[in-house]
Formats: sequence, structure tokens, C-alpha cells
Amino acid sequence: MTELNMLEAINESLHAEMERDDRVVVLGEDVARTGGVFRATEGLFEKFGERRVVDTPLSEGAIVGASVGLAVAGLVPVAELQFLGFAYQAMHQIAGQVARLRYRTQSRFESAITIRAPFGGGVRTPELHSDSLEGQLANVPGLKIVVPATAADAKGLLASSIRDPDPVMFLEPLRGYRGIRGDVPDGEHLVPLGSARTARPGDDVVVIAWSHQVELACRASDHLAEEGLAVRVLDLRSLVPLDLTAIAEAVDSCGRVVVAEESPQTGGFGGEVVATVVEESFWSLEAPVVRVSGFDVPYPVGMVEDRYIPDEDRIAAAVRRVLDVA
Amino acid sequence: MTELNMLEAINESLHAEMERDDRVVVLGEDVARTGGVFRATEGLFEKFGERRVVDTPLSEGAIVGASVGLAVAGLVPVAELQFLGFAYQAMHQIAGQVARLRYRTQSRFESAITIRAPFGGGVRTPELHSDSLEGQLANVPGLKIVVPATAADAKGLLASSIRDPDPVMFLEPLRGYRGIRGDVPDGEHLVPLGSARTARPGDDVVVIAWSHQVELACRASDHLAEEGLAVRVLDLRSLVPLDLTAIAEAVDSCGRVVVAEESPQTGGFGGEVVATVVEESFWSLEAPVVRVSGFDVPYPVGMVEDRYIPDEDRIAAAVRRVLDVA
Amino acid sequence: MARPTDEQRREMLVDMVTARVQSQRTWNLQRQGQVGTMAPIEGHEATVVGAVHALDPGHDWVLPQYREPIALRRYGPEILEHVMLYNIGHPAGGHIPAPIRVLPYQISLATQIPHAVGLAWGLTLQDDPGVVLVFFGDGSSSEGDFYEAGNLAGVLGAPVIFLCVNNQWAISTPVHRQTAAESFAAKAAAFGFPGVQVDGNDVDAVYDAVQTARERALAGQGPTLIEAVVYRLGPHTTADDPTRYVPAEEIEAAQGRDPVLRLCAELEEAGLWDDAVQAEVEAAALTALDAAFEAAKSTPLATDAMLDHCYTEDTQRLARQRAGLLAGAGHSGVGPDGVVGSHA
Amino acid sequence: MARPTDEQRREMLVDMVTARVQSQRTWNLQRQGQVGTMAPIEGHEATVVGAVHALDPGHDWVLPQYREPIALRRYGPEILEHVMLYNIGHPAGGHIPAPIRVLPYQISLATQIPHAVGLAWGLTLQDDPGVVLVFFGDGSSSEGDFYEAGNLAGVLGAPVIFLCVNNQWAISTPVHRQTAAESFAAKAAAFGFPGVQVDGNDVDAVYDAVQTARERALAGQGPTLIEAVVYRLGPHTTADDPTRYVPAEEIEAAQGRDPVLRLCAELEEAGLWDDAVQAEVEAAALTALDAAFEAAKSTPLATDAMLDHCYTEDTQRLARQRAGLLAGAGHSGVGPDGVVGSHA
Ligand SMILES: Cc1ncc(C[n+]2csc(CCOP(=O)(O)OP(=O)(O)O)c2C)c(N)n1
Ligand SMILES: Cc1ncc(C[n+]2csc(CCOP(=O)(O)OP(=O)(O)O)c2C)c(N)n1
Ligand SMILES: [Mg+2]
Ligand SMILES: [Mg+2]
Repeated sequence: MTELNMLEAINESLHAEMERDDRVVVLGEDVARTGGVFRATEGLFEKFGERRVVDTPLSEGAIVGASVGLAVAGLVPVAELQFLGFAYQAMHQIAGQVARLRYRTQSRFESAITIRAPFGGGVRTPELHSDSLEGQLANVPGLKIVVPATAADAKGLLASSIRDPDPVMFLEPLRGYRGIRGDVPDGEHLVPLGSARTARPGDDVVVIAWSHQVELACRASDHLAEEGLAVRVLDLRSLVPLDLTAIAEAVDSCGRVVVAEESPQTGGFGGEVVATVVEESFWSLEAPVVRVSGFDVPYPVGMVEDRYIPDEDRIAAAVRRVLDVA
Repeated sequence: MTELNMLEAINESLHAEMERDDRVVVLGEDVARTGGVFRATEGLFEKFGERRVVDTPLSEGAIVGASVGLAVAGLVPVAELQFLGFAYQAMHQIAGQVARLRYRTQSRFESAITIRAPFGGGVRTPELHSDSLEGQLANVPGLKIVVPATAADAKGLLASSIRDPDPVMFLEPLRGYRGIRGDVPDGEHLVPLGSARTARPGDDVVVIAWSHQVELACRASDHLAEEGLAVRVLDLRSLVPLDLTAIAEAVDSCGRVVVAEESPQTGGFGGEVVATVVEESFWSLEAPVVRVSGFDVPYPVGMVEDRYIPDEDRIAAAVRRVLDVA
Repeated sequence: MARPTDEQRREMLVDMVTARVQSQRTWNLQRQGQVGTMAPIEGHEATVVGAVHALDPGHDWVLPQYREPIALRRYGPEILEHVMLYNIGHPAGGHIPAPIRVLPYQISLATQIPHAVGLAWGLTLQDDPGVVLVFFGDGSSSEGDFYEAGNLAGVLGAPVIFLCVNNQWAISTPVHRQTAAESFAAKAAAFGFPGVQVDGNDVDAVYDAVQTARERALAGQGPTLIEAVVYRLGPHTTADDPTRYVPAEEIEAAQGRDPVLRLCAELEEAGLWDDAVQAEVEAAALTALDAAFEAAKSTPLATDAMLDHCYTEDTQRLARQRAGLLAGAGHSGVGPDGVVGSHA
Repeated sequence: MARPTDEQRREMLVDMVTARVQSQRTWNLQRQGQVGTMAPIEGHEATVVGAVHALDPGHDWVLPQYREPIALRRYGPEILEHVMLYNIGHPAGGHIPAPIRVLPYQISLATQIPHAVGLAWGLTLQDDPGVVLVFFGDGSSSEGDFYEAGNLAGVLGAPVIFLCVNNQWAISTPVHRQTAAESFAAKAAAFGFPGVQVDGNDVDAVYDAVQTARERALAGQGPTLIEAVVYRLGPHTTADDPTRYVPAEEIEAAQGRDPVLRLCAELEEAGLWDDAVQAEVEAAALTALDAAFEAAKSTPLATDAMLDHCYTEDTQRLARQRAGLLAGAGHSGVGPDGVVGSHA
């Protein structure tokens, strides 16, 4: 075990996977010579050379589109989008091509592509640098959507994502890069895709969350513990595949549910989680499920963003709310 | 009143709005000289000339991006995407620019843009011609998402969309172009955005649907009426704004709810509807809400698409299911 | 100038006639409601056939748009079955068996162009001595994907050949409303590699241009953009009515430049072709097409075939949807038992 | 050749010095944690100022990327307050008051380029005799939006000037990895209108090129692509460390071509500038900046300001979210009463 922040864990995982499998190539804007604008790819260029670690022109569509061709050639591309908001520039390739390469060719080709991108707010970025698009991406069949919340999971889920023969959107919480630290297993560490994690135990209420909201939900849980409340936190870890069993188990145990996400409320993945809860465990519900989310406006500018992102107080308020209800 | 199919109703509305407001310009691929691949824009070029009805190069990004500039100039662009699946090519402009022009400029400029596109399956199209992306678009704040199900609404909602100072994705059911006919009011006919419509009355179960699924839900309702069941059909008409009042009213009256949509289940707008139902009317629910939807794979090829799209039998089965439950 | 041999020219004409006849028969099948919307090949034969005859099917890849697959016979007879499976709307229509180095139909215009660049780049990374040829239309050249891919290819020096089939139309949009550039070939200046324009009705010229581009690519000199100037002799697809927009004089003039008739006449003059051969080739083409059509129609189709090949393993949710579909009622809601819609 | 008058050159130098000083002060404010990440102007002054001085602010529009706004003084002193509101992260930072014909910062690279084409087209539709000038970087030229917009502008013959500021870098990516084209100007061949390369450190050359392009555009002769060759003299932004990738010799050589020092020297020689003037201009620039900064900081900010201007009228759901926010607890769930999060 070594204590690392998420960035270090991601970097370590990239090094290990490139070492392990020489079909892995890394491409994106500023990923090679300068090691990425956040240094996630630091050292790869020096270690694996300019054939396998490539600074591309500034074209998200071409980065993702070329990754499809690399996959057809039998390589394992790990593409970086500098910010998830610029996935929009490549959406025709992500949703129309990456997600469907296996389906279109009826398994002649695997789409063993991993697309990494930071997302989420809290660090006062300009427009489109903090947007949470995971709900939109989750509606694209063929993609897997992986959203780690801890440093150890960042390492273990990234390794699994790169090894997965299916395409993965690997979404990294911008605020967690340096803000989330934790013990990370040394050496090979794999976390399977599609299995949720209980981040805090408890049977009074369950808060279902992913990515940086897990951290905030845990803080809320810790505070509420002082009031004698046992608030479970379920970290989904991947939205697709979704761990239906874990959701059902948590809801059946707790009976009261809060879903926390950063995205605008309308059309966010939170709605999918609520629908899943209703499908899996309607008869266990003792109160309406409450969503805590961003607002139905674009992710806003720095002076007001703290009002936009759900914080531990808003999560705690929602927990109290589902408990207040008859 | 004149009986028209949806295509004729749309065409009539476009003629009327161009007549009424000379700031309206129509642009897109093949919209001018040939009147659109489905003839939705037929006759506009001849009537309003090449300055106001423009065949563009084959670039969805430029069609939508130029619309933003036209809006800044004070014009009212009505852009056509030949199929909604190719909105992906323009997603950076739709979600990043069109949706935010007013927000980014703090109301200095209005984004009075309407983007029309056919969507939905049933007519044996090639890939990406039938995909239902409304759930993804609904997660983009700033957009309005309008989804008519009848010829009269197609006319009245399109007129309202074009006149609306906010940007509207106006999504037309491909199967309804010629397949849905009905009486359409002559002359000016406006249907406000954000008000749902009761397509069939009933108090046993409510099926919440939009676009072509409304037609199928109505057929299911008619069949089930023969069995003595009163199945209400609520046609949302717009997903954003969403008519929360109408949803609550319907759910409170019926207590049992089916949501029908064509999109893949995961991440579709159906999840948002379920979450809304839970938020508005949890205590009225007598059974779990059931979603009827497409499957979590890309919209498939012609030989199998009828298995993919929910039909009236699947909707009826879901109605029986929510009634079966204690 | 790389000139095809007489034998090659004869083979090319066989492929061109075959493609035309098969395309026409498919058109008729569409009219009888037996296959879906299709895009006829008429006018493109010399370009597609000339190009692929300059390639080495054992090493070089071909990425088509949607009009070319029926003319890729040189890459393997299996492609015809793929074409017919595709035309009848069978899921297996996407599967071209290995090791054929051809990707399936591309409907999302221009998206295949960056794929070609990535694939060519991948070949060099694996020291695989192949090149990639990607077809796209004049209309498709207006998509950002074309330019982004061209620019990337220039920077990488990837062994890729961009073949723009300028048939003067993108559905109803004529080239002068598609671009104001002097030519499509001229667009290569934006990428820093050569752009050449050839008469796409002249199979020898196409063959030569592709040969030259291929040699450059293999020599590590990078990409080439080739514009093949042809004329779309038929409608855009079976769903289109070109009389609404194609000037009659124009299409008549273009018929005078028909690439199949042209090569036919040349080979007849050279004593390499005659009516009997023509009849034989046509008959063989139709037999092959009918066989492929029958094979396609009798290809099994499992109830849940449409759910296969999306993920390597079904997600938990998809597995339930599959169970519901197999239970016979579609999936109208997911129950904790994993069976969906079974109440019907 | 359209040569600026002495008076114009003096005014341009005032704007250039002002922009540089204000950019540097903003940099310092960022270092003190008083404003957010910012992109310094150093090296771009002659290009931005020369370009806008060739325009008519009463008619012509300017669409910046993100490095230019601080140098748009000629379009109105109000722009500086917009810049500072933007830098402190105030929502009002997006609002440039009418009738100033400038759009706000654009962060999603190259998306402003099709806007420029649509706007220029819109001006012609309204018989408004203006042109549109759009700035974008060498890096941004690799986005599909640039090419799609250029191609569309060519077809429409729209009155638009594409100004590519080639400062040799896109963050850490040098131009030779951005494109293999001979120049960025050469890319105009893809669109069918002229492309010209100018020394972007030479304010007169930029002025002249934009003037010429503007006259062409107004005469109905369509768009022009101008590449202004400069060097980014500072880091990409306050978040960047260029010592990781910019060769020391290169930046030193570039400093010898500093556009501000160059014009300064020329005007001093011509007796139009001296140290006293310089000091006065710098002082005025700082005073203006400090005033704009104070004004920005004291601009009111309503609790629910972030919810304004999204829709003309709040949707039902947004209205509830607003109520919840105003109720003080964020919106942690929506109740039928329309009040959200009020249980907290
Ligand atoms: C991204 C995208 N936009 C629009 C379409 C609809 N569409 C299908 S074919 C076509 C015209 C294509 O023209 P071109 O590339 O010249 O090929 P051609 O049909 O002439 O061979 C259009 C607009 C599409 N399939 N994909
Ligand atoms: C679509 C998009 N992709 C990526 C980024 C991240 N990014 C911000 S600035 C920049 C480099 C821009 O280079 P250039 O256009 O040359 O402008 P310069 O900064 O040199 O003035 C990048 C990659 C972005 N803002 N938008
Ligand atoms: Mg064409
Ligand atoms: Mg630059």
C-alpha cells in the first residue's frame, strides 16, 4: 500500500498497463511531451517513446476517430479528452462509432478503447470544463461508463477498463485529482467493472452516488453519525454496467434513498437510478426517493459554482428529508 | 379543419411562419431545391427564394453553428438535420453553443433557433436514422425538447417553437410523417410548449408517452377498453419544459403508471419520468412504475427492428403487469 | 505511369460489369420489396474497381462509404453475401469475415475517414506493410471528420489514400453548393500532402493514381488525396427522384461518358472483349447475386440476435432484457426475478 | 497597401501598451488569488490591435477566442469591465452591452468560427453593411468547425475575415505537430478564397491585410483567411509551465521580435512616442484596470443569479429549483409544494 492522490494512482496505472501490454498506445492533446495538462500521463513519453505516446493535433473528433482505426488494427488505444465537455466535439465518433464497432461488425472487431476525461466542478474552471455528461453517455449502448471515487479504485478500475475488450468512458473527478488521497495497493490491482462499493455502512438511509459526490456523501454520513444516524453510502463505481443487485440490496436494507449527482437534474443519471430503485425495490421504499443534483442551467462560473454543486449539507438535508417523511 | 398527415402539417406551419415573420430563414441539407428528403420544406424555396431557404454543404456542425450567428444577427433560423442521429455531428454546437447563447451573453442575445429533425424507427432505415436521442438532449439545459404526436400538434407546436425566443429541438416521428393523419385547424394554430395532453381518458392506469409511442399507447388503450379497462394516455408533447402538474394529476388519479419510449432503457428519458412521478406522487402509487422501452443495444437493422420498438402489445402487457401487482 | 496489363484491364471490366449488373438486380429486388433502400453504383464502377485493383488485398485495407461494397469483388466473393445480408436488413450484414481487409458500409458520413488514419497509423506501429484506402463522396468532404482526419494524417505521415468520389451530387446538392474550392483535390493543400484529380471514368487513370499513392505511402512519404471525377448516373438511392433536380442535358452528357461502356469499347477494339463474354459475365454476376441473396435469406436469425455483439458479455440489465425478449413479450419492465414482460 | 496614419499608429500603440500592462496586472491579480486562470496577451498585441483598428466598430463585428478581449479597447471601454467580471468569475462577465459588436470569450475552441459565418451571412440578409472578423489560434484550426465554417463561407461568399493567430503553440503542441500544411494561410485553398500570411508582429502589415480583406468582403468578393505569425511570449495560461516544452533559444529569439517594443521603437524614431508618453499610457491603463476590477467586484450578485438567463421564462422545474435555492438550502429534492430542500 502507498498513499497516493487520484492523479498519481491514474498515472501509476497507465505506466503499469503500458508496461504489461505493448499494444497499449496513449494519444491526445498535450499528453506526450508535457505529460498532460494535469500530468496524468507524466513520464509515459519518456518511458515508452513517441510511437506509443502521441501528442495529436487539437481535434477531439480525430483523436476518437483514429482510436477506432487503431482498435481495428488490433491496438489498445487509451485516448485522453482534455475535459469531458469537449467530448461533444467527438460525440459522433464516441456514440456513433466507438460504441458500435463490435455491434456493427458483429464481433469481427473489438472496440477495446478507453477514453479518459476529467469532469466535475469545484476548481473554478472556464465554461465546459466542469460539465457532468455521464447521464447522456449512459444512454449510448455499447459504452461502459466508469466513475471512480477513490485513488485505489482509480488505479484498479483504470486497469480493468484498459483490459476490457469493450469501450470505456473513464471519467475522472477533476476535484479528486489532488483532493482525494488514499491507500492504493502496490503492484497489480484490478477492480471489476459493474460492482458497486459500500463506502459507508448503515441501515437508516442509503445515499447512492458516484465520483466526487461519494466523498461528499461520506462526509455527510460521518456528520450524521454524530446525530446517531446510520447513513449508508453506495458508490456505484460504474454506471454501465450498473450493479442492480447492490442497489436492490441497499434499498431493501435501508428503505429510504437519496441519489446525489452533480449533473443538471433533468435527464441526469439520477433519474435512471430512481427508476432502477423503483423497479428493483418499490415495496421496500418507505419514503419518496430524493434526488440531490445540480440545477437545470449550464454549469456556472466560478463565483457561484459552490451554490451549484451539491455539497455535504445539501446531501445531509436530503437525508433528513427522507427520514422526516412518514 | 383539414385532414393532414404530420408532414403536411409541418409543411403548412413552415409556410405560415415564414410568411408571418420575414426574419425566419430555413437552412439544411437538401431543404431548398428538392424540398427536403421527406418534402417537409416543399415549396418554401419557390415561395421565399434563395436568400431565405438555403441548401447548405453537408456539415451538421456548420448548419447549427451558422444558426447561432444568424440568431446573433437577429434572424430566426429554422435548421433541419436530415436525421436526428446526425445531431451527434453537431452536438458541440447544439449543447455547447445553441443551448447557451442566452446564458453566456446574459440575455444580450436570444437563441431563437429551432432545429427540426426526424427520429424514431419503424421504416427500415439504415444505421443512425432511427435513433431516439431525446433523453440525452433533455440533459442539456437551455434547450427545449418538443415531441409532437399528432398532426395538429405538429403544426401548433412548430409554430410555437419558431416563435419561442429559446432554442427548440423539434423532433418529428419519422413513422408519423405519413402514418399519422388527423384534423388540423386551419389558419393560425398555436399549442403552448410545456403542456401535456390527455390523449385518452381513464383512471385505472396511465401510460405516459411522447411522439409515436402515443399512437401505440392509444391503440393499446382502445384494445384494453374492450376488456373494460380505462387506460389514460398522457402525451407529454414537450419533455422540456415538462408539465409536472399534468403528470402529478394523472398519477394521482390512476395510481398505476407505465412509461413508454423507444430509446434504449438505460439513460432514456423514461427514467426522468419515473423519477418525476416518484417526486410528485409517490404516495399515490399503488404499484411500481414500469418502463417499456427499446433495448440497451444500438437501434438495430430492418429485419429485427419491430422486435426492438415497443408496440401496442408490449404496452398492453405492461399495463396488465402494473394492474396485476397487489 | 503505372499502366494495368491487358489481363488486369479485362479483370477490371469483369468486376465493373458484374457490379453494375448486380446493382441493377438489387435495385429491382428493392422495387419488389425484397430488399431495403439501396444506393446504385452506376457511374462509379471504374473508380471503385480501378482503385482496388491497384491494391494488394493481402495487405491493404479498404474503407467504403455505402456505394462501393458491391464493387469490391476483388477483395473476396464473400463480400457479395455481406452486401445482400446488409440489403435485407440482417444483423449479420455487418460482418465481413476475417481476413478480408474491408470494413462494412458506413452510413454516418465521413466518420470512416479518421478510422482510416488510425488504422494506417496502427499498421505502421505494427510494422505491417499495408496501406489504407478510404472512399468518401464530394458531399462527405464537407464534414469536419474529413478535414480533421486529413490534417492528422499529414502530421503523422500515415500510409493512407483518401479517395474522394466526386459524382457531382450529394443527394440534391450540386458540387458548386458543396464547396467553392477549385477542386476537391485542391483541399490537400490544407493538409500538406499531394492532391490529384483524375478522370474517374478512366479506369487506367484511377489505377495509376492509386498505384502511385500506394507506392508513396509504402515508401514512408505519407498520404495522398485523390479526387476521382465521375457522374452519378442513377438516383441517389431507391428513395430519391433526381428528375426534381438533375438537369436533363447534364445526365445525358454524362451517359456519353459511361465508364463501363468506355472500357467495354476499348477492350472490344483491342480484341479482349465481345458480346459473348459480356453475356457470360452478366449471367455469372446474376447467378452469384441470386445465390448470395438466397444465402442471405436463409441465414438463421435468432430471436435475440439483435442483442448480440453489443457488449462482450451482457450487462446485468441487458441479460434481463434478453430474458424478457426470449420470454416472448418484449421487455415491458424489469422484475426482480430477472424476467421481464412475462406477465403478458 | 493601406497604411495607417501616424495618428492611427499612435493610437494602436496606446492600445497595445494598454493591453500588455493590463494583462500583466491581471496576471499578478491571479497570482494573488484575486482572479481565476487567465491567458496572457504578450506577443499578440500587434495582431489584435492592428486588426480591430482596420475595422469600423459601428458596423463590423469581432468574435474573439479567449486571448483577445483585453486588447479590444477600440470597441469600447466597457469591454474592460466585461474582462474583469469574466476574470473574477461573475456571471455578468458574459454580458457585453449593446451596441458593442463583440461577442464574449469563447472557450470551446473553434466553435465561434461557424458563428462568424452565420453572423456575416445574417448581415447580408439584412443589408447591414458590416463584416465579421473572427480570431482563432493555430491549434483551433485543427477543429472540424474551422474547416466546416471556411467551406460554408466560401460557398455563401459571406463577408467574413478568418484571422488565425499562429503563435506557434497550442498549449505544449508546436505548430509542426499541429499541421503539415505549408502554412495556415495555405488552408484557404480548401475553401476557394484567398489566404494570406502576414507578420503578426508588424501592426501595419496586419492593419493592411485586414483592410484589404474588409474591402473585398464589402465589395461582395467574399471571405479571406489571414494568418498572423506571432510568438506566444508568455505561458499558455497562469496554469501552465512552458519551461517544460518551449526551447529557451526560441523564446529568446522571439523576444527580439516583441511587437510592442518594435512599434515603440518605430514611433520613438518618428518622434511620436517617448518615455513620458509611455509612462502616462501605462499609468492610465492601470488606473482603468483597477477601476474595472473594483467595479467588477462590487457588481451585485443575487443568490439565484446563476439561474437567470437560461430560459426566457423559468420552466416549472427550474422555478422550483430557484425557490429551493432561495429557501436557503440548495435543492435537495422537489416537493409538490414547489419548495425544495426546505426541510434542512
Ligand atoms: C453525417 C451524415 N449526415 C447526413 C446524412 C444523410 N445523407 C446520406 S447520403 C447523403 C449525401 C452524400 O453525398 P456524397 O458524400 O457526395 O456521396 P454520394 O451519395 O454522392 O455517393 C446525405 C446527406 C448521413 N448519412 N450522414
Ligand atoms: C474544443 C476544445 N478542446 C480543447 C480545449 C482545451 N484547450 C484550451 S486552450 C488550448 C490550446 C489552444 O491553442 P490555440 O488555438 O493555438 O490558441 P492559443 O492558446 O495558442 O492562443 C486547448 C487545447 C478547449 N478549450 N476546447
Ligand atoms: Mg456525391
Ligand atoms: Mg496557438
